[in-house]
Amino acid sequence: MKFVDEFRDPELAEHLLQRIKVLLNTAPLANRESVRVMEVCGGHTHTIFKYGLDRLLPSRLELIHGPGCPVCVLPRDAIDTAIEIALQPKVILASFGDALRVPGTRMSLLQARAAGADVRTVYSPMDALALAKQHPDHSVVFFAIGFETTIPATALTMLQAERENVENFTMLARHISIIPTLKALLDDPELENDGFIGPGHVSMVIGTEPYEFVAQAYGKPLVVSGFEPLDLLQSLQMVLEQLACGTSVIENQYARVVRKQGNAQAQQAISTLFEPRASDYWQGLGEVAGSGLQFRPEYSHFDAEQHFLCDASKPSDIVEQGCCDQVLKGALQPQACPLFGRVCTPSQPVSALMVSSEGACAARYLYRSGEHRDVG
Amino acid sequence: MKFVDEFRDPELAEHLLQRIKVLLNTAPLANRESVRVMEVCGGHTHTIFKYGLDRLLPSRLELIHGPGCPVCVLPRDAIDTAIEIALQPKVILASFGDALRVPGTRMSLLQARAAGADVRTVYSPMDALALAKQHPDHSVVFFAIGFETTIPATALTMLQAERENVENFTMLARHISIIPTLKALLDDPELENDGFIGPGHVSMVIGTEPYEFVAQAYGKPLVVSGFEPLDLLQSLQMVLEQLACGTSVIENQYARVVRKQGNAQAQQAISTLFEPRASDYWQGLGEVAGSGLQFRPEYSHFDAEQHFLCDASKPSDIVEQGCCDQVLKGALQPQACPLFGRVCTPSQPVSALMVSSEGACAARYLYRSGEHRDVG
Amino acid sequence: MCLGVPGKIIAIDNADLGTAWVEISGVRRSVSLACLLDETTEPESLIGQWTLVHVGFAMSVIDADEAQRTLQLLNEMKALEQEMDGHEIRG
Amino acid sequence: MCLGVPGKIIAIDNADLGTAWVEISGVRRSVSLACLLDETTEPESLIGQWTLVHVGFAMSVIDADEAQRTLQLLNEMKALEQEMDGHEIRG
Amino acid sequence: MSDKERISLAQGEGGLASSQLVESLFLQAFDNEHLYQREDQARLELADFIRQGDRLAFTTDSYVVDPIEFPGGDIGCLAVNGTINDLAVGGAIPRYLSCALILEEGLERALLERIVASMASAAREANVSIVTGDTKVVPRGKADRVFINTAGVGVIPQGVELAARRCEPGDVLIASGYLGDHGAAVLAARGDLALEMDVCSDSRPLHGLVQEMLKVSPDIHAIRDATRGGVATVLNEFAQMSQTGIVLQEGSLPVRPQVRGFCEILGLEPWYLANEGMLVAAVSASAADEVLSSMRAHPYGCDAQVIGQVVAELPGKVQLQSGFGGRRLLEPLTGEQLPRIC
Amino acid sequence: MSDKERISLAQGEGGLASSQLVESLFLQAFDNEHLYQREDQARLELADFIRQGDRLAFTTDSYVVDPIEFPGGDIGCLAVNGTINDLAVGGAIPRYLSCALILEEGLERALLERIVASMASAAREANVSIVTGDTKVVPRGKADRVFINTAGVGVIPQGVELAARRCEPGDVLIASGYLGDHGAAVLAARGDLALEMDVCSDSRPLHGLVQEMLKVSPDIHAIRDATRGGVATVLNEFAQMSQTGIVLQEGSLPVRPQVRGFCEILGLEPWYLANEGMLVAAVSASAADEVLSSMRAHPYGCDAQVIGQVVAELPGKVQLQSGFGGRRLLEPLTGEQLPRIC
Ligand code: SF4
Ligand code: SF4
Ligand SMILES: [Mg+2]
Ligand SMILES: [Mg+2]
Ligand SMILES: [Mg+2]
Ligand SMILES: [Mg+2]
Ligand SMILES: [Mg+2]
Ligand SMILES: [Mg+2]
Ligand SMILES: [Mg+2]
Ligand SMILES: [Mg+2]
Ligand SMILES: [Mg+2]
Ligand SMILES: [Mg+2]
Repeated sequence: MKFVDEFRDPELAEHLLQRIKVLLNTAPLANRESVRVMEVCGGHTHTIFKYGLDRLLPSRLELIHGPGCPVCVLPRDAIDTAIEIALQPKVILASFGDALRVPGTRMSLLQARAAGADVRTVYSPMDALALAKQHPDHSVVFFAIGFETTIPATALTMLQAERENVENFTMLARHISIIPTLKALLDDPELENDGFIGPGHVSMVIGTEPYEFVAQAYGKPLVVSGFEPLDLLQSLQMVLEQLACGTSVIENQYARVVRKQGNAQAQQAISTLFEPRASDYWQGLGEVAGSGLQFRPEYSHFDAEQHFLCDASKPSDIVEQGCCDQVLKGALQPQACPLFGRVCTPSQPVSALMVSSEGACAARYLYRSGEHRDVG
Repeated sequence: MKFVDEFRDPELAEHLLQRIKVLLNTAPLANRESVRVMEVCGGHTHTIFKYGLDRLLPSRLELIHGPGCPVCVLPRDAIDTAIEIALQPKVILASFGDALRVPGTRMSLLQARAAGADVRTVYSPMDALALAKQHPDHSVVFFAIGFETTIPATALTMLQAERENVENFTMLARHISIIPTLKALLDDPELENDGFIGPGHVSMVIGTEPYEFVAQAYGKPLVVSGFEPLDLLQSLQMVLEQLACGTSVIENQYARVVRKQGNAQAQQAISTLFEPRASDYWQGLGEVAGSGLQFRPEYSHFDAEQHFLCDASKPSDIVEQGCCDQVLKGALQPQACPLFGRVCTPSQPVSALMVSSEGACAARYLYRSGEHRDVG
Repeated sequence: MCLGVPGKIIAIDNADLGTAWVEISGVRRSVSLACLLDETTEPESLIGQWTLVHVGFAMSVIDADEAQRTLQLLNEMKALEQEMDGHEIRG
Repeated sequence: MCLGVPGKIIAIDNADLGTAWVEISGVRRSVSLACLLDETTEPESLIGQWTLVHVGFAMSVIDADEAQRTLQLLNEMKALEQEMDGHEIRG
Repeated sequence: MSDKERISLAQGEGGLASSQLVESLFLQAFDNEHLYQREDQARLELADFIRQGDRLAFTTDSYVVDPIEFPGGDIGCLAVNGTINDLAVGGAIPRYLSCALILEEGLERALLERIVASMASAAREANVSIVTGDTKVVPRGKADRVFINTAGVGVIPQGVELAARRCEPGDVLIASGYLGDHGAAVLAARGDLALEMDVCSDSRPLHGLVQEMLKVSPDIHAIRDATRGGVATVLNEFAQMSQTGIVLQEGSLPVRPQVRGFCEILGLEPWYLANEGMLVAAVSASAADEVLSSMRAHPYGCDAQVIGQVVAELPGKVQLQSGFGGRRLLEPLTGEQLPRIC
Repeated sequence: MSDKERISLAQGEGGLASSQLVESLFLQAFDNEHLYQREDQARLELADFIRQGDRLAFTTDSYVVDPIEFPGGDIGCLAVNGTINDLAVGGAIPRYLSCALILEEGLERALLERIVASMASAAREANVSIVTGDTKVVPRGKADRVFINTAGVGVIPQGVELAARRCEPGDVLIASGYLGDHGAAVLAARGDLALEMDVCSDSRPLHGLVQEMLKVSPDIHAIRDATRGGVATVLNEFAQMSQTGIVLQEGSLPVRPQVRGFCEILGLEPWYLANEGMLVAAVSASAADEVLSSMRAHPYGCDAQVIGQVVAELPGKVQLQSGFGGRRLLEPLTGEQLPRIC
């Protein structure tokens, strides 16, 4: 596959690994017990485990798996709301497959489907719109999640529905913005990292400029990276080069896809439909100011929550059991959570980090579990 | 079973058969080539074949199977209309099982169900009303057929729906009245019979008085009869006694169930809801003045045809293939129809007479077919 | 279609709806009494009576005396016939 | 979730809806071009281009030159390293 | 909606959830060495079969009964006994069954557990092992809770030759029990007729009874279990395959009062109602008494009755003789009468 | 709505309409003496089995694939080949199948005829007979058009002992063809992903191939067909039952470009996709070359590849070695990935 296979070349990887080792053994890094780099995006976490990069990289380079998996930060009450809507008669809830196994307070969407809710998996929000056109006597609700990579698709689909006058189509939107999330993370005293691998596909939409504050205000290097193993290794090398030189700037390893200014049409679509909300609660992250999006008033008829009058003031009496918040911030490795592999497994996840193969816990469990646990 | 087994006693039957033979051999009947008695009601036809009475009775007593099977006289367009309604989305058509195999112009209700219509079999119209209450988001239509035996049940169910404010319940009514039908039959020059066995359960509702014209204006004896073999044999004997004496009066063999005045509440229910229509077309009978019923204007909201705006003016371009009309009038025995047992069988009926086991053709086929045809 | 079956009214089901339990050879079904009730008839008074059931409605109270009369007539006829047969044989 | 796959735009599907057929390793799907089109870009001009596909949308035109540059850098690094290795071994 | 544990699509995908279901439910319940092997097929010693007879009997039935649980049984025992009986009426000693489930997503696990327990207990009673299986789960709305298929293998002892075509004029027809109990019980349990009655399905295995019958008369001509279509349909098969006529005496057909009442109300006839533990045998007149006694001595044949004879007249046809001498034909079941009875 | 002939409930009632369906469709299509007997069970000579081996293999699978017809096959050939393959991978020579259909009322008869013809032709190709069957019809909306169950019996030749638990360190793992063709073809054919691709299901019978393999090396340790859950799941079964480790080389796993593209788009992995005519064998290193050659000489094994080895490390686990040396675990399929693939 073009633009894929070239970036999976084992020989080049070998040389990048050599270079990374050299850098780690070069002053000033040589003296440090460990160097900690956070990959923000779950896609990167997935690549790391899928290609076994974690076992190939020197152990002194500690990879911290960040919050950039929109499924992993979905709060339980978002799932509850989705289920509440899906269980209503004549409602079809369309969702990306990833969200179906995320536990709500009582059950997941998969379990709700087994209990009678009409839940469909779609590959694209456009496929959800097609469902609405196929089922004019049903109300079709698209469960819209994702970072800026995905928000334009949501917004453009909604605008398409508007153009086509599809009236039985709404969205339950739980999108999350990367920049406020990153800011909150940087402000968290628990976070201890030396630099960042920046999210390639989010950046394809927002560009690289919005990250400047990471380097300027927090003094940490950030390299926007592609998703193939060579991309990731090269980006790690680039972060280490900066750390070795003592610089901190925003770099773009993924120039074949990411432009400095991002994608104007995509940004336009987002801002036409959505505006930031004051604050939102995310699983593992807690309240993050400005991280969530809401429909602009002129598009509120698209809002499934308004349409189905969900009780938004539900008390959140959830006692979180695991260490998800610490794992998300890199304060703990997944396997250090006492629930990992015992109570919490991909088939019975306690929390979303164990659901998506981009979640740190699931990735670790799926690709390296043999090292930790007995087989059930 | 009380009130059943006593009337199936073989010894008494034997004596009745003897008496019938004696009567047939007594002047003035002894001289006649055959004596023809029509049982009006399909229930009697069924009893005759089920108990093999046709083989036990002297062959000179010819039984003519009359039109009193409401399924057998259902016109094809009534089935078409029922199918048209049943195929609409969110409609459940509830029907007595007997009507499901009656062929319409293109298919039967069973075939329509296979093609996607929601058709349910019910034992009672009350069960159809229960369906409407169970499925508030569907429109439930009861396919109301039957003579006066059944019309009170239809009417009382509708009045119950009215009391309970069940708004998703209507009826496609194709009821037929016995008296106009009997009159039309008596006026038909093709009819050649000497007397009648009167319908026991219709009479339970309307009483015996409405039959007086049969004796007075047409000079034919009529004996209202129960449905057990002894009932029927005794009624035949009573008809023959009259013929032997040259009298013609209305008698009631079924006094344990039928009162002279009939059932006032049942009559009241019928006339509250329904009024006679000018004329109706029935399968095998043709147009019969005053035979059909329509909803009184104040109850027209119960009328499924109005509700579903069925096109009542459909051209009736049906070419009837068999001899159903002649069989219904007793001009032909079922097995004399050229389609009988070859083209027309209970599993592939050409017409309703071959559907219900009360239809002369089906009864004959099911209970005596071995004598006529090869097995398919 | 005009199928009717004799059953015994054994208990009131729903007095408001005017329904009662009828037993037919060991099978029970709730049927409407609407055709049997008028101003002067209490539902309870029907318990123990036999009725003719058609499509879920009790359509008529069965008159046991009339049933008896019919059967008696038949039996008398049989007796008479046997007597006559006897005469014939003997005669 | 942020999964993106490179594919080649091979034909316009529906010009009014702004959709095109993209081929990804022998698999075809119709995707929206909405993020690639502006006043100055005709859909047809995109045929033959490679794009990054995410949830049914073409999100970015892939810059083959940049891809080449990235790989070249890596190859140069490899060459440099081998040269240095050579020095070390020889030295 | 409740939090009851429900069957998910994953449990039919062949992966982890599937094997967990197999391990936590089927292995335990069906409990035999063949199943524990967890291979794609059970492996059964042919030498072991040869000891019991000279032919392998092989049969299959799917069960789609509605409701799943009914007085006297459930779809599980039905699926075991029904297939055992299709082996038994060939004279075979049933040995091994397969069990293939099609489950609707969302099925309550507790219900599945009851059904599986019922299968296991029926298999134990009949001394057969369920040695191979399969589970599929389809999305909600694509099936009706549970469908079960069982296939069965058994061994036919040498010399036994039960076949419908062997019926001959003079043979006596014996029914092993009451007609229509299963059909009436299931239809009444379905509830849409709003009929209440105390009658239980007769679901039970008949191979023990058949072997007893063969013991006293190895030359019995034909045996069939009267399931869908009832006794009338089985006897039509006898008549057609042997080109003989059959005459039944209405008065000697054993029918429970409730089943008769049920039929009167609905205008049905009990000889078309299904049984699931009742057989009809055609036996030469000389052996009839002995066979009948052997049946009555068996718990599953204690209500056995002679119900009719095989005759030469009207070959291929079944006639019913009523109490006062009238005869009429009993055709095989025509059209849909009672769907989803097994 | 059309006037096309459709399946009715009556055709599953066991009466006249049922036997007409059997006579007009199944007897003709499956055409064998056992079926013509029209008894409740097929009767198969044990002497005939004994000539071919010493053990009877017995297996069952239900098929609920959606769509019913797809590139390269349909539910009918799948139902025949799938059950044949579950016999074949035990080393058995498949002999007889049962066929039990659950039909949804309203199914087009023409579709049923195509499916039955497809079953008949698959059975002919594989030289097996469909000797017993059953048909149920459920009301519209209570099933999804057609579900098929087949059970199968075959004979395992003396000395053959294929078992997952026999895998041992040093064994070479061979796949007989491309991974995931069936799964990708069916998923794409379903249409809801709106993906178009040219790939066909690999549905085909594997007993011929297995017998060729056994000819050159009767002591092959284990063979399984990689169906639901794919190669990854089969190899996990090998690893767990034999308590060995397994290492696969990603680069040597045969995957068609389209199937790879399909997986990249959807974030799937081809080793979890189903095949329906591909097996994985564990062969001692010394026999591997010969077995591989024998496979490549067979039309259904011409794309065979060595894909990995059995090792002692990490018993019970399957590892995938990527091109640049990183290893990671391949767990058995977790959760629902691809429902109704067979
Ligand atoms: S193992 Fe489970 S509970 Fe623990 S951190 Fe991971 S997702 Fe949370
Ligand atoms: S056999 Fe058929 S066509 Fe002929 S009269 Fe009877 S119902 Fe009509
Ligand atoms: Mg819903
Ligand atoms: Mg409808
Ligand atoms: Mg069978
Ligand atoms: Mg059976
Ligand atoms: Mg049977
Ligand atoms: Mg299986
Ligand atoms: Mg199997
Ligand atoms: Mg299989
Ligand atoms: Mg297999
Ligand atoms: Mg069967």
